[in-house]
Amino acid sequence: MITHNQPTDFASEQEVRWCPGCGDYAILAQVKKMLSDMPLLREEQVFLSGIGCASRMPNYLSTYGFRGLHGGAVSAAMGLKLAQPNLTVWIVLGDGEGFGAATQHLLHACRRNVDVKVLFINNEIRGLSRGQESATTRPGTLTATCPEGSSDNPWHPCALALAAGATFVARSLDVDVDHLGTILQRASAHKGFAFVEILQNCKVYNDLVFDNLATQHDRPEHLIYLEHGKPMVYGAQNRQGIKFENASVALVQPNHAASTAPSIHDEASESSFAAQMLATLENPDFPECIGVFRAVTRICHHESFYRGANTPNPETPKLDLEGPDSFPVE
Amino acid sequence: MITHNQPTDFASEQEVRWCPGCGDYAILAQVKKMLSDMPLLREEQVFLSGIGCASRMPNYLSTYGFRGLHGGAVSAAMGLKLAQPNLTVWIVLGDGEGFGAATQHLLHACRRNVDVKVLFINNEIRGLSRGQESATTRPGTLTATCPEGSSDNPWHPCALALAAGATFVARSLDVDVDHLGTILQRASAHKGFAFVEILQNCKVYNDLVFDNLATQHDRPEHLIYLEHGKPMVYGAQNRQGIKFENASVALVQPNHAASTAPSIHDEASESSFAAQMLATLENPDFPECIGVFRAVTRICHHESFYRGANTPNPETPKLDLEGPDSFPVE
Amino acid sequence: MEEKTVNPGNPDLGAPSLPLAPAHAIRMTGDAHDGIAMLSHLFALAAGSRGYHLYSVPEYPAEIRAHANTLAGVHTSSLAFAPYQEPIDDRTSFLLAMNPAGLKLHESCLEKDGILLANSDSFGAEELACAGYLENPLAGKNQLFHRTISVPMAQLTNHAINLTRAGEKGALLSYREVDRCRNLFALGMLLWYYSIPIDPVLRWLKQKFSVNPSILDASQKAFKAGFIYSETANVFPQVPAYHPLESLSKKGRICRMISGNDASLLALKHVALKTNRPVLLASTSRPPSHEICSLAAKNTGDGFSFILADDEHAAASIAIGVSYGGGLGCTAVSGVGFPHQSEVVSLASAAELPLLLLEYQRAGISTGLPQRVAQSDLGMALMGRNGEAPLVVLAPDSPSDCFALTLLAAKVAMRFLAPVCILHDLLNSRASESWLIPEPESLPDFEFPHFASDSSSGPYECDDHLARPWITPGTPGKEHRLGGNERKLNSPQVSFLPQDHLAMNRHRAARMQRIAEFLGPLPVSGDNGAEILVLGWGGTKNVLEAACAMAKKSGISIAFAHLRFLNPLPKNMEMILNSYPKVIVAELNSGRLFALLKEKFEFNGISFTRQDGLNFVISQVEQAIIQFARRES
Amino acid sequence: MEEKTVNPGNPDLGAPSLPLAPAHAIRMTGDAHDGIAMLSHLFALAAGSRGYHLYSVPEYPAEIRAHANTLAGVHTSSLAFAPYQEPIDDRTSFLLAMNPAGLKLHESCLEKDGILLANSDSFGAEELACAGYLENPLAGKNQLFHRTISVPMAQLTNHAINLTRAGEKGALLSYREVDRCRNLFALGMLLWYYSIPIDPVLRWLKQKFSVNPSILDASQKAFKAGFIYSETANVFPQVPAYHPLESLSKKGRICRMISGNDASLLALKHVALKTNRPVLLASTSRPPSHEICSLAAKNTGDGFSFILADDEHAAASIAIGVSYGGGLGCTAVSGVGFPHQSEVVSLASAAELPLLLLEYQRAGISTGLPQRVAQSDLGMALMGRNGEAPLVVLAPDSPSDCFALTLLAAKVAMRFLAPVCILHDLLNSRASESWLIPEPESLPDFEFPHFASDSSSGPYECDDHLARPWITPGTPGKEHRLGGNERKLNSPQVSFLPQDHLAMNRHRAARMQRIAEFLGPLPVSGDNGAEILVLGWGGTKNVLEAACAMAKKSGISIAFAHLRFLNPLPKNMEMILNSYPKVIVAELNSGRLFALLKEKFEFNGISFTRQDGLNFVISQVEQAIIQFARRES
Ligand SMILES: Cc1ncc(C[n+]2csc(CCOP(=O)(O)OP(=O)(O)O)c2C)c(N)n1
Ligand SMILES: Cc1ncc(C[n+]2csc(CCOP(=O)(O)OP(=O)(O)O)c2C)c(N)n1
Ligand code: SF4
Ligand code: SF4
Ligand SMILES: [Mg+2]
Ligand SMILES: [Mg+2]
Repeated sequence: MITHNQPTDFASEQEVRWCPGCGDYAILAQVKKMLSDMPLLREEQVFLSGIGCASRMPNYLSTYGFRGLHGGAVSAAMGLKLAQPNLTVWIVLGDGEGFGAATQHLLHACRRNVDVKVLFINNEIRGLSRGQESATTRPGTLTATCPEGSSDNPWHPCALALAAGATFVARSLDVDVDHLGTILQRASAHKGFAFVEILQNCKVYNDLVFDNLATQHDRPEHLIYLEHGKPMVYGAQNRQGIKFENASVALVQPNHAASTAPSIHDEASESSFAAQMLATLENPDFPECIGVFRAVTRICHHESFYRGANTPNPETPKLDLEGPDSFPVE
Repeated sequence: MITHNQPTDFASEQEVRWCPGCGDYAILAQVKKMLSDMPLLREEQVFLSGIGCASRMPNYLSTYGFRGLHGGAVSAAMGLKLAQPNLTVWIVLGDGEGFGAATQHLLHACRRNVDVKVLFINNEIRGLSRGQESATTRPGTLTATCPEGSSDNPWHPCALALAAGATFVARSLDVDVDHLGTILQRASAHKGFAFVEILQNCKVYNDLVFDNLATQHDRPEHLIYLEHGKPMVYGAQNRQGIKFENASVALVQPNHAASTAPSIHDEASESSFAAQMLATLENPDFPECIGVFRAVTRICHHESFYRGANTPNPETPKLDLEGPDSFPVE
Repeated sequence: MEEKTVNPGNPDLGAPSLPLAPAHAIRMTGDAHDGIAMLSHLFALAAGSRGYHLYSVPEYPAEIRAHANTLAGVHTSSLAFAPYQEPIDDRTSFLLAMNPAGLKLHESCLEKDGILLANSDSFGAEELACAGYLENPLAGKNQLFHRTISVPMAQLTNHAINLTRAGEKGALLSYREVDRCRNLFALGMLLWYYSIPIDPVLRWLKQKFSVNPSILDASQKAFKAGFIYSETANVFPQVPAYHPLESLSKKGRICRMISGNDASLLALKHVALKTNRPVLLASTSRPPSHEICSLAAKNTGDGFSFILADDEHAAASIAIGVSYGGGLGCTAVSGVGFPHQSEVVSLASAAELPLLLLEYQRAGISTGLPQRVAQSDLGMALMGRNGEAPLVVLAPDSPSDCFALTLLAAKVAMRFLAPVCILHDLLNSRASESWLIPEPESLPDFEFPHFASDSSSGPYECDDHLARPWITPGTPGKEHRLGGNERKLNSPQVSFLPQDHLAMNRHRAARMQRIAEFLGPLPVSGDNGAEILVLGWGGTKNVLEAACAMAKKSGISIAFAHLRFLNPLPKNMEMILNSYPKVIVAELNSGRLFALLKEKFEFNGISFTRQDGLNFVISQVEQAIIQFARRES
Repeated sequence: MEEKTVNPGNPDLGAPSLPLAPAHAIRMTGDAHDGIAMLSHLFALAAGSRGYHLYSVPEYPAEIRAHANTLAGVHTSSLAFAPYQEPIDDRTSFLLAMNPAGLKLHESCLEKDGILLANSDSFGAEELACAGYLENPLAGKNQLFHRTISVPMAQLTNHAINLTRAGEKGALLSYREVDRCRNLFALGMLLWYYSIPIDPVLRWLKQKFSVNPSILDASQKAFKAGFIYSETANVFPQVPAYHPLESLSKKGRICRMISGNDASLLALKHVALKTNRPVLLASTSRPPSHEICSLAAKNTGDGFSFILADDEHAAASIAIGVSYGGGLGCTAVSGVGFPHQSEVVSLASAAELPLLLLEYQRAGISTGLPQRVAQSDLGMALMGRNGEAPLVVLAPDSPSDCFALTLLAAKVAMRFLAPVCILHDLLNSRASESWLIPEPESLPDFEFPHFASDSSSGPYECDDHLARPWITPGTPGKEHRLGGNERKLNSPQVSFLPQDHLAMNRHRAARMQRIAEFLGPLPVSGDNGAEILVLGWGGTKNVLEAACAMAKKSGISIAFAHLRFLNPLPKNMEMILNSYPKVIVAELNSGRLFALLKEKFEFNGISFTRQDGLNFVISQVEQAIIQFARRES
């Protein structure tokens, strides 16, 4: 058994082809690092994807890879997992694809807790098809198909995945490489449906949309790093915090009063509502969250599926062609 | 202008064909009653549907009706609304269809606040195709395609519609005719995407699943009638109540202490999380809610769509065939 | 109640080699509670043991639970049976009507001098009105058929069971339970009429109701009462003329009535067992494919499983995921759902993965007529993809052929790593026929060299079958990337170069030729040097065969061939078409096979079609053959 | 800088009736920043004013933003031009290479004695290496073409603009801005060589850069410098031979270079204006349909609108909703997306609603080769539905025909309330050609009797065109229910009866015949009583036409026809096929049209195809014609 513990062990022979400056390079690097850090066996990792810029990633990894249809990877992964429950199955999904042709497949997979890890690469635009809005594009964005500015209400991917039943949901950033590395490791270790939204900069069609979180000097004022069991604070000297109040979230300036105590983040909570609320917080009114929103364990799809009559018969079985109603010809 | 103010004015010539005892009969009656009570103009009401038992409803109404593809009604309705923004557009959708082939269309329509009214007839089974599980079927249900009992995690339709962005979301019961009537009137008056889940009894394939809420003598112990601005209490003498606590819901026995005061239902809340929490409450641990979970106003899809360059030109416009780069042949 | 007198045809009394009746068709019809399906099944069981080859087609109501005695609630079974090796006859010479609505729907199909056997107890005023009869059609001036036999079956059944009148005190079984035995009374009458031994039925009842002695007793009583009543009351004006038994070569073999869906399922299970690879059927349940879905769900295990998908694209995608994982991914689909899977078929073709599509044709466009027969999706199967993505298309010729053909399809899919579509119609999937169960040793193996994971060739390096090694994820040291992009021949490297695309197009076309060789030639039966060839495909085989037999009697020399492989066509197709001066291509659509043949070959032929959602009628095909044979051309 | 000396071909100096050059093809290629598209556009503008008919096909890189000077980043435009009414020539006799990568990709297409004009400033060691050249191909022993003209365009442009060397102090424009004028320098050279007046370009620049005088000045300087440089430096070994101008009948008419996508869009906008009904295009943006989508989005208004749908099924469903609402619902789709809309097409057919599908064919199966040319979806368009759901299939024969054909398609869809598919290929959608703008009065009206909402007939009672009245929701007193179920003829009543289904099948088939009448016969050009007919469809028309003209020179008498209507076929199709002893059917697929014709008609023909994702080459078609003509048969 050969182990591969260098990121380069996970590079395929193919030349990497994204635009200069694309955030996908950083993500690919962290994926390779995660694979080698764990370390994982090359032959047991399978990366599936469809069509899109991000979806090229499987081509660049020396694991097993399958680049099928735009929108088809999630269901194919579900089938693969039923055929070979021991493999670790990854899906790379752009926002355009994930919340376009794959919406249905994706949300049902959340519901069923299919044991796959989805890297949802969100650049809030359809890149490869040359810059159309997706269901995550923020209002007012000028796109190839919305030259007067997109007007639809976007989704928060993590919140919707949570609402649909995902058992592991996290968010990270292309350029925040250490954080991203950790989150990928967490996802890889999760048993069940893992959904990782990675905010990724599309240099060409949607440059700098995440700049407040990614590179601006005052980024600590804009985002919370979620940590399980820790109070949710942020900003210089952690002077700011957030707190659940009834069915919503409030900003607090923590001092010693109980009423201003920030809430403690609980990624293992039975209910997913706290996580959903965190996943929808948005600048400028609120900080945005990165980290693990939720990580709970529930029976996986392939397990419950095979718990019924589907288990292979341990003895050498024989096919009963006759059935109960056969008869000899007299 | 003829007005039609008798339910029978809204009956088509077609013979109604559901199984004896099917909950759809009661729903149809309330739909006709609502149409005549408002009263609404027959020619301005359009009912669209796909294929399923409930989806036969448009055939039985004397309004305009379009029974198209399994899964296709939501998008067709969106197109219709763009073509004729003044019509009132209704969609009848079974759970099998709505959370099967139509999942994607439906959730994006929530997101876009398409101005249509969806009657989501939930019998937690696929009826017309003879009894397969749907995404609302509760675990353990024996179905034609899950003879050993369904094992997937079901969705709560109202909660998912809310998570996806629906602006009006309500739930009612086939047999609770007065309540159903009121809810239908509210939906018809809502401007924007209205989602009404109607719990419906399928006599043949899923009999009595809603019996605790529908007909059992102790049904008041099992359900809350939500009313805007009123405390959320239920049971004999309203002795029980519920209350939002942090990011979840707790049972309370209201007395005079502030800490046991039930929360006040606010259907107009900006955030949809309270509504989502209510929509996921389930017997036996909690009461189940019927009524309006949420009713807020937001610009509708056809309005924002036509706010851009799409508005018809008021003057008689002329097509410019020449474009900027034409030239005379010299 | 003792059996004292029996008619000479009663095989119980030592006349085992008595000749069989000639080919017959009977139809049984009634309301939901009349138990038509069970009646038909038991008749087939008994007749099958006697040496008949049976072919039965059920018709269900479109309504799930229609109101009692309405036209919308009629259940029917049509049973054609003939001695083995003999052509069937589809003229209904016997109609059993358990209620007026059933009679109303089927009165037009009974031959003028056929026998109508009716349960007169359900021909009351209310039931008649429900069915739309103003007058009683069984008797009086409105009597429909001169050979009508009215029997108060409800009363007689009750009498037989309870030795009393219905509702009277002392009844041993409730009215409702008694009611459910009426079909057995009718069965007894039918078996008497056709001189079919009753033992198989008695055995079946004993097994079925062993846990419930009172029901067992009642059933037996009702059944025997029907049999005896026929004799004692001398109800039938005459019994059928028997003709000498030509062949009972099947004697002693084990037989069962099998539907096409049952047969398909058995085949899939066999593949799972033999290959030791997972076989998974992923599907929505769009009628008529919902039947195989329910059946599959009930029969999972031993490596075979079923999953209900949320839509057709998901279903096919799950299936291809299974195949990518080294199993056989299957999907069942019908009509309008088929094109949604086209994209996945193309992917299977591009990535070279096995995929098995069980397609169930329905009549009509859009929602159409899901309960009606048609061969409506051949065009879609042949052409319905972007670019030149080939799909192997096979069609079973009968219910039992669903077994053999599905095995073959799985073999092609796995041997060539290619998508394969089986085109079903209701005549081969929903219908049942007597099936001589094959010897286990005769079943094909599934071991191919390219399954070996230790081959040194790359993932796309083809063997002599033009099939690549089937290296599946999990195999150490063989990691590679597959997908839907065009690529270099024999390599996984993506390429958009014209010459590579051309090479791949040619490669895929060449593989289809290998598959044609693998599948073998089309056999032709009938006269050597015949003047006319009748060619069909799908579930119409028994009807076409019978029509040929009939037409032969008019002195026409006929050859008959029935295509089970539609793409690639058999290598001898052209040779066959050119061997006959005239060719008649019969199919239940607007003439798709005919068009396919015309497009490829030159021959002198006509297209004979039916497009109303019903099966061919033997005599009509016969007439068409005769006319065409006599036409100068 | 003054224009003192000009060559005799300079049309600025009073030789307006000078003859035109014969048919030519030139190719311009370079890196992203070389502005190839603008260069090609302006060349066409100028040449078009001069009286040439131009035809240009762009080639974009597959990468969105490739690294500089790589093969993956090459932009190219191929321009064929000929005097009006004359066939084009596709042999590249002039190649402009702005960088080595462009040359590398296109060196094989330049005729041996063609002219290579290269910007030598970008042939440095690094750029050469990037392109994979080991040695400089412009000069020395590795020189590729003997007629190579190396011009340091960057330096000369800089000099012309800044009167100084790049980077030196005193530069008026930045290096980057100067760089972007290089293409104008090259344009000046090209115009000089082809004796094309420069005024149209100067006018265009003035208009374009009016807000930015320094850029305007620089552009003009660069452009003129190229023109003058050609003359003064005497760079071209010889200028093309002119031949007498046969027809300038188009003189004075307004013309523009129009792409097929532009033309389609104009047509849709015209429909919205004329009908006063909403016209909406709903689509995902799967290449190559993404181009019409972006274009449509930029040009909404006056009743025309565009919406980006979440998937293809949604797109088509939105469109049918629009049609149900009384508008014209359109959807654009390509390749693998097409079958996903099949179900909606069937619904439109069953419910009788207009639906317009703009289908953009791509080469290959599955993801395939979205950037390559193919006529790959004809089979899908003709057959890709369940049952017998007819779809009208039309194909434009050139970029400008997209205008006329789209109008016609909309007319058929709305007149007959039927789904209509327009099959585009990249040769008619992405390519551009000179278009003589039609007189507004010549454009068709859209007023039909069945639009009237006051007709007394029911929603499915057909008129003489077999079209039902188009009653739309909102009309008082006309409420009715439509849908995808089978029904009684002339009535909305759902029916599953065989006879009704048959009647509806016949009705739909009969309507296709009416549509064939409406569309009219296929015109044939060329020799009366010719020995061979060349038949094509789609965007290959100009190439096939040219090939016919060439073959004629070998003494073969040829007729030529190009199908724009593929389903229903023109009524005179059979007559035409039977009028010629030999027929050659040319198409960019495996021979689908040929198969369609063979299936329907008897004729003596061959199929001539190309399947590698490229267009036909004139000389190859010519050879095929000659060979077939000479073959005994
Ligand atoms: C069903 C389908 N629809 C559309 C396309 C065209 N297409 C290819 S990539 C793409 C956009 C992908 O966007 P996203 O998923 O956001 O990925 P990104 O390129 O931004 O990484 C689209 C629309 C397709 N190939 N298939
Ligand atoms: C795309 C597609 N999938 C499946 C079907 C078959 N089908 C018809 S009705 C139905 C189930 C409908 O269930 P539901 O929406 O819950 O409605 P109900 O009958 O329960 O009212 C199905 C699966 C179809 N017609 N089209
Ligand atoms: S288009 Fe955007 S997402 Fe795609 S490779 Fe370029 S920068 Fe990256
Ligand atoms: S199957 Fe169920 S939902 Fe359908 S009509 Fe019958 S009772 Fe109603
Ligand atoms: Mg994206
Ligand atoms: Mg249901």
